Amino acid sequence: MSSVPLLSLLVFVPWAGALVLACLPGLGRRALRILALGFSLSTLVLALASLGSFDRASTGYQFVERHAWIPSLGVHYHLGMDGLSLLLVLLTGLLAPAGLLASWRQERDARFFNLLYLLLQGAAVGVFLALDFFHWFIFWELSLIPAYFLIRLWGGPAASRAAYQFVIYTIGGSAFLLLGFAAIFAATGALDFEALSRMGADGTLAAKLAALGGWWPQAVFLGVFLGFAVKVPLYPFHTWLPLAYAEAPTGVSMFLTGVMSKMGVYGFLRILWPLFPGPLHAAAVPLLWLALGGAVLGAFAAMRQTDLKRMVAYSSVNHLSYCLLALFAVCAATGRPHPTSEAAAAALSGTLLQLFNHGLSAGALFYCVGMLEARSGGRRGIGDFGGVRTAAPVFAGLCGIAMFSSLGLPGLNGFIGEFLIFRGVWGLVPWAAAVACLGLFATAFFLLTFWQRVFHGPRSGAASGVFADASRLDLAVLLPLVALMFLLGVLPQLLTGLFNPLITSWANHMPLP
Amino acid sequence: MSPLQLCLAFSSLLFAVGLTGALARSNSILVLLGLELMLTAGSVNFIAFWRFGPPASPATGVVFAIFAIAVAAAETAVGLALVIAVYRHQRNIRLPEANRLKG
Amino acid sequence: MPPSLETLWLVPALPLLAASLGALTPRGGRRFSAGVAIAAMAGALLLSCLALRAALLDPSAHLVHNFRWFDLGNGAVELGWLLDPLSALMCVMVSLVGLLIFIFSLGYMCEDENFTRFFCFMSLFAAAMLGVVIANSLLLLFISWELVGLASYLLIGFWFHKPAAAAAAKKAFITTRIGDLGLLLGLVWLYDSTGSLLLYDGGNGVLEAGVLGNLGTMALAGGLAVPTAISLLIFCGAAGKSGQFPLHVWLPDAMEGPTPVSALIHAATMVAAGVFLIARVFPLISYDQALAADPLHALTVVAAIGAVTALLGAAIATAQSDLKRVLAFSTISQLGYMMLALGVGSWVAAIFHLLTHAFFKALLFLAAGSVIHAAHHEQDIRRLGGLGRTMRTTYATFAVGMMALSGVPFLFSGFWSKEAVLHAASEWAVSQLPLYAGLVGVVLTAFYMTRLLCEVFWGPARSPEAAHARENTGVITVPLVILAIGSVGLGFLGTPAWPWLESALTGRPVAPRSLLEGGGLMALSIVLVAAGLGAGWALYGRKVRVSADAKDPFSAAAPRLFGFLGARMRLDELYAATLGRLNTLGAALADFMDRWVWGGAVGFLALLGEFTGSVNSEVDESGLNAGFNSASERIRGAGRAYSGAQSGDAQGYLRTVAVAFVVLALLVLLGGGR
Amino acid sequence: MNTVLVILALATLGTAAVAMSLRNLLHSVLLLTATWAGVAAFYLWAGAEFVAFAQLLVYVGAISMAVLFAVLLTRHSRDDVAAPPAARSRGVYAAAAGAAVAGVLLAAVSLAPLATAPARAPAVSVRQLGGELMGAHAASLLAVAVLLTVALVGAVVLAAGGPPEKPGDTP
Repeated sequence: MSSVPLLSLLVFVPWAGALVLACLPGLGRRALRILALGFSLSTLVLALASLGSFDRASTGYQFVERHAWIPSLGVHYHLGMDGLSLLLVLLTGLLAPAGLLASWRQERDARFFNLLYLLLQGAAVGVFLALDFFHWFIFWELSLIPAYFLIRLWGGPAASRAAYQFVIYTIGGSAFLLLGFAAIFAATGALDFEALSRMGADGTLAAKLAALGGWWPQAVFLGVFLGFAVKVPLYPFHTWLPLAYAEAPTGVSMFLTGVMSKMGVYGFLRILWPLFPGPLHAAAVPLLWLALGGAVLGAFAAMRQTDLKRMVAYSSVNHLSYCLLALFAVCAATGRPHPTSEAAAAALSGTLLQLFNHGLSAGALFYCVGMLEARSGGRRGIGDFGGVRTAAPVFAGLCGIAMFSSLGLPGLNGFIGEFLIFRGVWGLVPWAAAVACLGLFATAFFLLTFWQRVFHGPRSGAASGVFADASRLDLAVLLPLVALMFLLGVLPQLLTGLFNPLITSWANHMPLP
Repeated sequence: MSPLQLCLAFSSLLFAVGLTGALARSNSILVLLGLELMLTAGSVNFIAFWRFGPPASPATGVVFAIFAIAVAAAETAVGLALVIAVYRHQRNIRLPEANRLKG
Repeated sequence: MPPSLETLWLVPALPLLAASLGALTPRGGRRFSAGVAIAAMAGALLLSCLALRAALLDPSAHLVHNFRWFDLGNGAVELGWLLDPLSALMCVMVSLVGLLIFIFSLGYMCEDENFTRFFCFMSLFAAAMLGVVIANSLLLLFISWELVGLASYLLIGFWFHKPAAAAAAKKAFITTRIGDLGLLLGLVWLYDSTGSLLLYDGGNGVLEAGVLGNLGTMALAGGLAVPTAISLLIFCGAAGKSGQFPLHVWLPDAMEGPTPVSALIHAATMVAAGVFLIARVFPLISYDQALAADPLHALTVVAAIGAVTALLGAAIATAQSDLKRVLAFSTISQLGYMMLALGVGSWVAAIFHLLTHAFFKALLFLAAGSVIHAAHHEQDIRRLGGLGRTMRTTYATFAVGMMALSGVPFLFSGFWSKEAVLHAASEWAVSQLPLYAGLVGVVLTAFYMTRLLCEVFWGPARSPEAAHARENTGVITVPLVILAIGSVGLGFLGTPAWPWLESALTGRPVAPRSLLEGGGLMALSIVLVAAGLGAGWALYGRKVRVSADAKDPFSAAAPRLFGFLGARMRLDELYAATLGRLNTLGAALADFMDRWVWGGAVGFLALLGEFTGSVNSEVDESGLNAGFNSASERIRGAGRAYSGAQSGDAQGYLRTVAVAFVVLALLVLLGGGR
Repeated sequence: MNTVLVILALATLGTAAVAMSLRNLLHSVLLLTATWAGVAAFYLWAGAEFVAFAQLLVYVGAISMAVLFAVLLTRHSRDDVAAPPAARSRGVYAAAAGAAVAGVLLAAVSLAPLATAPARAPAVSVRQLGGELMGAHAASLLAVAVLLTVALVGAVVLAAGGPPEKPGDTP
């Protein structure tokens, strides 16, 4: 497989699809959709192909493609894939087609919609594979533009404000990121993540930044941190998320919550942590409180929401804050004597599992809310439904499984990630794990309230009239996700096998400050 | 005063007369004629230098004089044609009135 | 590897298979799903009996089979199952009681349209409960534990179109979830401290002496020894699931579910899971007893909570008017007894009481179910009455169950198991308070069971439904009879004269105690039972109330107390006032923070942006542009002036050329001519 | 030798000056033809017979005739005679400019250290001239030929033009 430029294909096939769509204006709506779906599925097919020949034991990058691009700046077109990237590319491969299927009934201007969607997907895969800041940042910013238009043109009533806030907020963040990396480039002359993380590990990066003098090193760290914190989102920087996810069309919000938020965490794991172990260790405690804020207050805020989509959006904030909690706990424990590496390995593998599993469950939940919305003529308030389980038992069953997976019920995929995160965080920072339990309780509370208000009780509101059960399309989207939830719940080895050597190496020699 | 200097003096004066004529008269045709005089002064110069130039000098001066005469002829033809065209529009050929080409 | 250990994993797997098949069968496949469920339970029962026989061959051995689930860091997460007398006995109890209840449900649920889904969920529950019982890894135990919680959620909310049932299901899940969080933290702490969650793993299992040893030596965490803290956290989970004092509020509401559900889950098995868990990890929990430095021992807390719950449950049960609520509070009280037995150090007494209680409480619930089924879902005992004459079998089996529960001496199992608990309480060194609580409980239990018997079966039928209630078919009454036999027979396993059960469970031969030695306590308890029965008969038996709204003798005697107990000591309102409001406050705070604090900050930044934007454009307009415009104006003026030179006068041009020529020539001549 | 030159020069210059100042156009054109003849005589004096005859042929023959035609074609502009006041100041300026240019040129000629060549009259035969024309200057000869034809055609097009539009509209 090494002869075929697999990674470049992974990134550019969706874009090729977008190009093809652009050149075929006369295409019928149905053919257009099937074509778009084909291109979107290409990511999954290629990811599985790369999975086939992926060497599970090695911790380095594989299928590396490295060509000189701008010699004067020392910029290379450098793609590589390790356990983390493979996991997230697989997730993108799964969620992107699901998102497309979710917007199968998109009447308005389907061609442009699919075109933007494929652009977004290509950019997302690019972010996960690029290893040189230059074109990594291109993919990072490029994913915003289609997202903006997708929300703005096909979103709900307050779509324009939501899209505007979403893009300005994120671009604001990545502006700081860019400044940070400009300073890094000025100080070190290197833009390649591998080189930078080696420098980060042996302290030369910190030394070189310190050479800039004054408060520069902190400013650079803050800049890069802010860029990723906005994207994840970390607690105080999350106010754009509920509005953006609620107003986005179903397919897009599935992609946003499934893949885009993972870019932030990927950034933390791939770039911020290896490059700035020292500052992260120093700032660990306040960061832990932020992550806890996200987990606990995010869940409590969800209780308060009447709009179901905002509620699911808040649950995304909650779940992702757990990933960050685990990472910050590892950072807090950096440099402690050996025994913590076992807990760190658990925390990190919990984070990666949570990333993947949250993608599935949040995607399914958003789809279910989309189905409720479709059947109630656009209404998605928690009070607008009642007794849906009587009206649509199959749909209720699938949504129930997705909800319990998101709740972290053992036997489904959500539990493994959360258990490992708690196991890791308790080993490293016990008080943080105790506080995080509040988040678990609150998640259970608001999800069950959602389930009880919408599905249980006598049939009322939108469910009183004709309320179609899950159609074949809905099943086509939800069944694979639910099947994966059960499969990964029982056999997490399928995922941990991919990245275990990687996180063990991370945990064993946690980058010491 | 050597004969060369005399010839040159003659051509200069001829040139000055042509110039004065061109500037003084308001009739286009006379302006053209003034130009003709100035051109002829040029040819005189050629022949003067040829005549009093270094010995066995090639006949370029003469050749140039011939060409100068030919060009002058062509120039006069075109000039007169222009005058007639202007006359057709203006009904008179006073040069100061033919000033539509201005900024 | 003895065959039965090899096939032990089949015990939970069969019901799980039945559950998944049930889930896939359409609504019409009633016979299929019921058949598969019952077959699976029968299979599980058979395998459990084989496992029990194998376990009893060598009672002290813990036969273990561990396997690697997924690899994590340098090691791997391992799960496993365990065969020893305790787990085998529990398997037999769960599958036997489960089988009987499944058969009962055939009749009870026959006219419900979600019949298939009912059996699917019941099989799921049975699978999860058996999973808890055989788990050798605390992680596998926790997974099955949560699935038991899920099954109870689904089954309580089985008639989900009833808002009360939906709310009760949510309340049950949330309350048990709170307890489970404590259990999770305990597990995580244990995992972190010992590096493994396996109970028995050839020496370095959590419950084995080596690991416990270094656990004990760890530094005190917040004033508590590490094993104590972990045990208390694990006890939180047990308290949540077994409805102990602070977290018992969900159990009475759980009666919203169908009666077989109440019988199986909220009487026999699920609520017993908490007691089983403490019994399972008893070596860990009782280890801190040996730690001198430990100010507070976990078992003391367990005993205290158990005593309080026993008293509280019994007291409230005396004033309940709903048939199933009385039995629910009675279950809470009996579970208090089991926790009390564990607290005072005798887990064998607790398990013995658990086994006997499973049988007679299941019997009482099924009898109540039969009554409700016959009386067209009338559950209010004030409107029942006079069923003794019309439903003879149910009346007889209910009476057996009542006497077993009250602890009528010698013949009934309840007496022996309660006597074992009281005997253990009396030998407790720390304090005699649990013993006194137990004894008071005995009186109250006898009192409210007699009240129940008289109100439901004696006197006139007080409502039309009660009037034409007829005895149910065999499919309902046969399980009642079997359970009645069990309620009687099971007592003889653990009498002091022949303590078979204790030797089987602990593996050590136990010397039989003569009846006389503990005789004083036994005599006292017999007197108390008689007193309770007498009081009950006096108030309710002598003149049974004639009409539904006749005043209850107890409320006539002490109206305020009766009201207070009837309202379940207003604990629900207290919780709602404190936790409920705290919850909504937290939600409001979070939402407020999002909308105003963070949203406000973003708004302020946006405002700042706009302000700088407007300032910028202002400066631009007046400052830069103005300057730029005037400069361009001047240039345009100059341009216009020059264009005047293009006057169209040919001679003017010539004149200019001539003058220019002259000037240049002069320059050349006078200037650098040389 | 010089006296012939001076006489020739003075005659030519005189006729030119008078031609330029005459009121009547016809008279000035005719006088000018005399000027051209004077210049041809100068060429003869200088020894360049071919140029002299060319001068005579072209200027006296062709150009003056063409000018005469032009003057006749634009006959009826009677008002040309009465010199408008502006002409008075125009003449003064013109004279001043002419005098200035003459002064400068004469100064330059007199000051320039021109080597006076020996009084030998270099002769050039027509055969030599033809060789020159057809040899070194063949390209320029051709260019002049093209120029003449183009000028001829252009003149015809300009002069012929179409039917006379109304006076005063833009061409």
